[in-house]
Amino acid sequence: MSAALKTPPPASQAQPYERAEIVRQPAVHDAAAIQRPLSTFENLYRHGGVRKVVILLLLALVWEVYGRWLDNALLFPSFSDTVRAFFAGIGSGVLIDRAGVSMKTLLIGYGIGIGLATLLTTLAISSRIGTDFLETLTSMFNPLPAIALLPLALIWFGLGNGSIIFVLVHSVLWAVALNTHAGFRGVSQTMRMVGQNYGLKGFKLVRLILIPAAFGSILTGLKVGWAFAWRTLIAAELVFGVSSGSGGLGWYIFENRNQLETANVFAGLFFVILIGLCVENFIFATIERKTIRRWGMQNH
Amino acid sequence: MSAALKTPPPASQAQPYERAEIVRQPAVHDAAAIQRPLSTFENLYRHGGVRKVVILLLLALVWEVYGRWLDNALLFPSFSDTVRAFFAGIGSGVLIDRAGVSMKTLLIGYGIGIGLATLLTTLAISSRIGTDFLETLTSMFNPLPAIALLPLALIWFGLGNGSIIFVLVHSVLWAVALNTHAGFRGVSQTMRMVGQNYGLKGFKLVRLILIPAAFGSILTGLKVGWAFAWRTLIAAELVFGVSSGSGGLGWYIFENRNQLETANVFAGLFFVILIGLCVENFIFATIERKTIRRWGMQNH
Amino acid sequence: EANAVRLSHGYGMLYLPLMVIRDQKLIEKHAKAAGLGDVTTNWATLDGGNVINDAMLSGNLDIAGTGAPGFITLWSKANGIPRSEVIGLGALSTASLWLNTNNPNIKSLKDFTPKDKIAIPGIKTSLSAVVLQMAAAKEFGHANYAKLDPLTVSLGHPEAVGALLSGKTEITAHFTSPPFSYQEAKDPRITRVLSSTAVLGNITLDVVFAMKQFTVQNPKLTQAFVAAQEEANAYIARDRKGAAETFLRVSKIKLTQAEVEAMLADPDNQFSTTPVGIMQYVDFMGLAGTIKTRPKAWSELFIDSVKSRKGS
Amino acid sequence: MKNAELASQAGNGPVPLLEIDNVTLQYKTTEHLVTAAQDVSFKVYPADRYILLGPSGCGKSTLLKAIGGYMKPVQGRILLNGVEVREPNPERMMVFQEFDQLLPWKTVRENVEFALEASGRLQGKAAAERAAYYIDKVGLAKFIDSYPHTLSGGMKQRVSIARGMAMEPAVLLMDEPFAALDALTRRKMQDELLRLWDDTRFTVLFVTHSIEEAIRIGTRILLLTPHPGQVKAELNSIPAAEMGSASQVALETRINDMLFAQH
Amino acid sequence: MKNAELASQAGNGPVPLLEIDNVTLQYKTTEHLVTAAQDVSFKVYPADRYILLGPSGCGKSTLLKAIGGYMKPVQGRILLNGVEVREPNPERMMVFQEFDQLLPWKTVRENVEFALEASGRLQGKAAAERAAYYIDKVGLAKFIDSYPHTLSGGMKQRVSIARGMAMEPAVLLMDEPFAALDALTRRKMQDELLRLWDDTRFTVLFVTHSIEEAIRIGTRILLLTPHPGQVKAELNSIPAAEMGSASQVALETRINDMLFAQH
Ligand SMILES: Nc1ncnc2c1ncn2[C@@H]1O[C@H](COP(=O)(O)OP(=O)(O)OP(=O)(O)O)[C@@H](O)[C@H]1O
Ligand SMILES: Nc1ncnc2c1ncn2[C@@H]1O[C@H](COP(=O)(O)OP(=O)(O)OP(=O)(O)O)[C@@H](O)[C@H]1O
Ligand SMILES: [Mg+2]
Ligand SMILES: [Mg+2]
Repeated sequence: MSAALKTPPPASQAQPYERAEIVRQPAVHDAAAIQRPLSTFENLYRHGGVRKVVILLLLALVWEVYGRWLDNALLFPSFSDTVRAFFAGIGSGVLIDRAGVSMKTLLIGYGIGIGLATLLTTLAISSRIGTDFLETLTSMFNPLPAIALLPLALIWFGLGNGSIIFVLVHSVLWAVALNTHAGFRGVSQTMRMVGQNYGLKGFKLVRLILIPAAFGSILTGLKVGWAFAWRTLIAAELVFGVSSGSGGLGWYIFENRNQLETANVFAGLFFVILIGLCVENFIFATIERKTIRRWGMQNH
Repeated sequence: MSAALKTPPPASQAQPYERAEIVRQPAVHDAAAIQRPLSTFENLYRHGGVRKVVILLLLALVWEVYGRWLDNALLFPSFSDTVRAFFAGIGSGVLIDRAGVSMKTLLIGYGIGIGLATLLTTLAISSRIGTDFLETLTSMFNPLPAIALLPLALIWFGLGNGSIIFVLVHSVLWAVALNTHAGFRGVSQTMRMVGQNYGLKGFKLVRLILIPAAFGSILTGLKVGWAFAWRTLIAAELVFGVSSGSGGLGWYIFENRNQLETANVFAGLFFVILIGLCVENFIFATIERKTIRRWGMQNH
Repeated sequence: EANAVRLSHGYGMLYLPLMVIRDQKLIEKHAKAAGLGDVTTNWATLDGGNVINDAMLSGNLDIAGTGAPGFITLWSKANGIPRSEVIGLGALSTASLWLNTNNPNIKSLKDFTPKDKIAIPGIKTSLSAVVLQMAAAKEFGHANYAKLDPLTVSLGHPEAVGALLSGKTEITAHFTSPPFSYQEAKDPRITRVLSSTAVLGNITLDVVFAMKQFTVQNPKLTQAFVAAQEEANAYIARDRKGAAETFLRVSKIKLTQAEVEAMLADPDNQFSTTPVGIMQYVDFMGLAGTIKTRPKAWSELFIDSVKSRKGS
Repeated sequence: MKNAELASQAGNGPVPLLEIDNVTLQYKTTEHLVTAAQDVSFKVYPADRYILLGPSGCGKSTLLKAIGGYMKPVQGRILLNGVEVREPNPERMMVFQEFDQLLPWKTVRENVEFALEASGRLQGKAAAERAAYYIDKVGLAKFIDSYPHTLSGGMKQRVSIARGMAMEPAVLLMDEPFAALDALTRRKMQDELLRLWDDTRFTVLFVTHSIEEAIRIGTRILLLTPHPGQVKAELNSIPAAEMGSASQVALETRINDMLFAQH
Repeated sequence: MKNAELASQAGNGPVPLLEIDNVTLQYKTTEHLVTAAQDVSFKVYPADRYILLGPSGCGKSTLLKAIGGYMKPVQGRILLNGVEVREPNPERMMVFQEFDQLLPWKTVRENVEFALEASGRLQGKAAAERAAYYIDKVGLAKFIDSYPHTLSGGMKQRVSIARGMAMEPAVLLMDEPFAALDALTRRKMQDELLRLWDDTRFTVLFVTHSIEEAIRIGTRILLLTPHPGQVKAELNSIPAAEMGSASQVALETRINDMLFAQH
């Protein structure tokens, strides 16, 4: 602030200004009634939903304009084509069915992945060898593409859902475990000592102290894991095929790709985007609001 | 501790034991010389490298035994077959070449991804609309499989490295951005105020305060991003690879898979694992030791 | 013998007999006739030779259709490893692969310049890759079979169609099978450089195969499958309209009935269980070094009941 | 107009450096609206050693944060030299109440140097010398290359004090800086602060909960009521020479009574 | 053997509850080895109000942590009822010096209740009642449903105190619990602690840096030298009745001299 800088440096023998004392009788009135007024724009801007809708509309516009300019529906359909195909797919019930199948598989894989991540990180936080084990496994397996798991998946689970779930777990597990473990390690020594003081140990300490204390990191891990589960699912459904008409969104995309129904391909992807937006804004955002934001562990 | 529980509850009128005062002349001697002795086992166990090598040997053993028991070399070669193929590949120079090509592409994609993530998170932390923008983009694009980017990649970058890098950026960017942003948001209000007090704002505040303060989360993001970059690279080389001899590890794996040279396929994957282990234990571990561990931001 | 059989077919026209078998439940019918009782079938749709190989080797698939070069590679690799040995049950289909281009300057293989890119769906052992190499060998001499390799890029058929038709990418040619080849040919800007049948004749492109163990343990079931395939082939030859309907129904592909019938009418598209030109592949792949173990005769690759055919 | 205003005030005495004018401060949490300070008005003149004294939770830290520019009042204005305070500035250096105000990735020395350099006050060698000087003053020369997490609570607070003083700002805002210090160290720190003030006559706003410390350090003492904080009184302290005399005891009793009386 | 030992000690007077026997405590950082306490020996008897007094950074917190079972001595032993202390236990309840010792995901009420329930002391309604009682005692009834991050520094400390007291442990370890409190609140807390002690005669180890507080609260006072902490003296405090009398002033001066003398 320039104002402060304008203050002349106080003369070395400047004396504080001598003035009379003041004694007041504090009035009691309702301070809670005082509120800073906001303009309409401010009010709209303050509303997260409004801001996000504006961003989404802009993105849709960019897509539409670029799609039209490109004029190559076989490779990249415009937004309106995609939306049309999307509603057609929804109307015929196909998309809903396919998304339902995918979602079910996804949730199973995601759930198992999180369960295993919990187990591994609990082990990791309880002993040094556990930490090394987790670190080694993660650095070895996390970079491996699904192709590396394919033979084992086929041997263990055969064609179909079992293998897809196996691959899903692979894509969720390491990211969640890495984030969770890093979160656990970042929990302050004091917090840990408080938990130990209550006599908590092992899994109880993890559940009652470390998990809530590291919840921010865990949530990030869950978000990353969720996204990669989708990516993997779509790719895996192509590889593992389907035994009957029961394929999911990945299969839908693959089928339509082969049929050169590009608008449908994008309608499928559009559905993935929509699901992503919903999960982020309704599920993850709610969790965030009810936990870390409320607990003062997330700022802004 | 049961000992404490055995203490009889003090009688309600128990008086503290009256005893004589003590005054001492503290002796000065070198306390730094005092060290708790450790047994040989403890000493070995304390050494992270030793523990990890033991784990790796055990994993190799499991692989070997399972591979032999399975006896299906065309599908899943044993550890020794893989190692043999690996050394043959290294000996002939092919593997090194291929890994070199992959590594170069990977580093470019990884670098760009990190750069974009920095940009997006800086925007995100500087304004509300930036946060919404990042959140929206992440929740939309992160779940999209590479296949969704293929058409745009083809149009914008053509086949080959450009497209691979594009896809790599897609796999790195969101994971790193999510972790970084969550890390920034977890930085305590006090730390932020300290930075502002120094007159830091915008990118300077991010660089000098938020990045180091959130370094644990950022590092996790970098690890996850690194792993996903590898996965994506291997898959992308299949899709975008050019069939001349210039491919990377992914191409090597794909070629050998088509020729059913399964041991070579696993040798390629083994190389990926080795690189993962090296990067984790030499690069990331060193960074961790020199930063968050040293700063007391990581416990255990 | 097993009372369930797991099969897979791929996506395009080349798999039509398998689709008919699936649609008309011909295996069930012939198995019953052979006294095997009620046999159930499980069909998977698998894309890509690698996955079929893996599924087969891991014991998740009994009978599958795949490209001839891929099958030959697997046979060669697995030869001498009892638990992994595979055997052909017969040919599946013959069709013509077309090399389409959007570059008006290209009239023959000789006209390709280093700036051109040819999209093929796989490399080395994929059907298109091998056939293209064989065509190059014919054009440029055997030593130069790999001359076009630097120009080839691996890209899935759908993307390649989009890329070729858009003309906005560096893809200038696409070596592909029906229905993609027909789809491209509809565009006036696209010209055909080469048809595989014109160069190599009507050789078998896809075959049906199984694990050797399976055929040994289930001789009647194997025969039931062969009989089913014969019936399917006969049906396709007899009732083009019905076959086209089956194709549309099973593959769910969005073509008109007329278009499919036109494809079926093309004399290049043939469905017979007799393998033709297998040794052409074997000889070529042997010379190219893709396979190390070479069969002396085509019949080594197939089950006894096919051996008596007039194959090549 | 501003000049006219200043001139008219000048007629009545010196120009206030800081004017807190009918300020109300609130926190909005997900659950409630907490009013931390209500209708607070006071003026701080150049070279004042101004003490904020009040019961725990009455809003002292919040007031200091608002003056630092970290928080906007929901009502009223905070003026520095007649200009509204809008954002933080190194000229208003803050010593926070929290232990985690040191940058954990910098050693004690680097923490102080970084403050000087990042704010553009001093660079390079000059910054290093100033940092070393103040770190020595707070008795941490031996720990100059230690990272904050290896320090005890009191040691961390002393680093913050060294950092605040090293900045030699126009206004120093200190929030219970000596709370975690033992009697002896505390006395030394108080003396250091007074000595520094003698040299440069900066203005200091000082939150404390010790009446004795308030009298010792302050020239003027603001008493706040319990939550939500309102101004109870603004008293003059006694000259340093009178410390330990009856007038100190009298003032202490008076403040004590005023604080107790509120209950 | 253990019994024999106890018996032999019993002949000389009561059995010490806690024996700190020639203990040296060190921190190993990546850079150096810091000795926080050196050859410290003292005995705490049941119902003692034992004060640790010493300059900032002398190792008081470290000693308390070792007694709590959070740290192993590199030399010497810490015995509780003759058994070596190996790990933390709710019977040795600790009030830490840090502000971040409250669980941020629990409200004030939940923080206290959770301590009672997690440690198995009380469940359900009994825990809720005990929690509400002590929260009221520290003057935070109005903020019982607030989350810790919405509290001022002093309020957070008071919650920790309420939690520590609510546990009613055999040994209460308190590390500068009243440091962030204003004079009035501090006095009330001190009274509360003494009243509680009167009721249940638990043993308390109390770190403080205020000599006056040490005399007021303690029955016995341990003086430590500056870093690395060694035992300087172990003094008896004065009875409550003599507070404010000449004997208090004398003791204060004596302690003051002992602390100053070290410099
Ligand atoms: N971040 C916050 N969110 C909500 N309320 C808060 C927050 N910080 C402080 N408060 C509330 O504001 C009031 C004043 O807090 P403040 O920290 O200013 O008190 P203080 O006078 O500094 O107290 P102490 O002497 O204990 O530090 C308290 O009632 C507190 O609960
Ligand atoms: N985690 C740690 N790592 C390394 N050194 C530490 C650590 N914690 C404390 N120390 C060192 O141990 C010594 C004693 O610290 P301790 O916290 O016990 O002091 P204290 O007596 O509680 O001081 P204060 O009154 O300031 O809280 C100090 O020199 C400090 O630097
Ligand atoms: Mg405060
Ligand atoms: Mg301490």
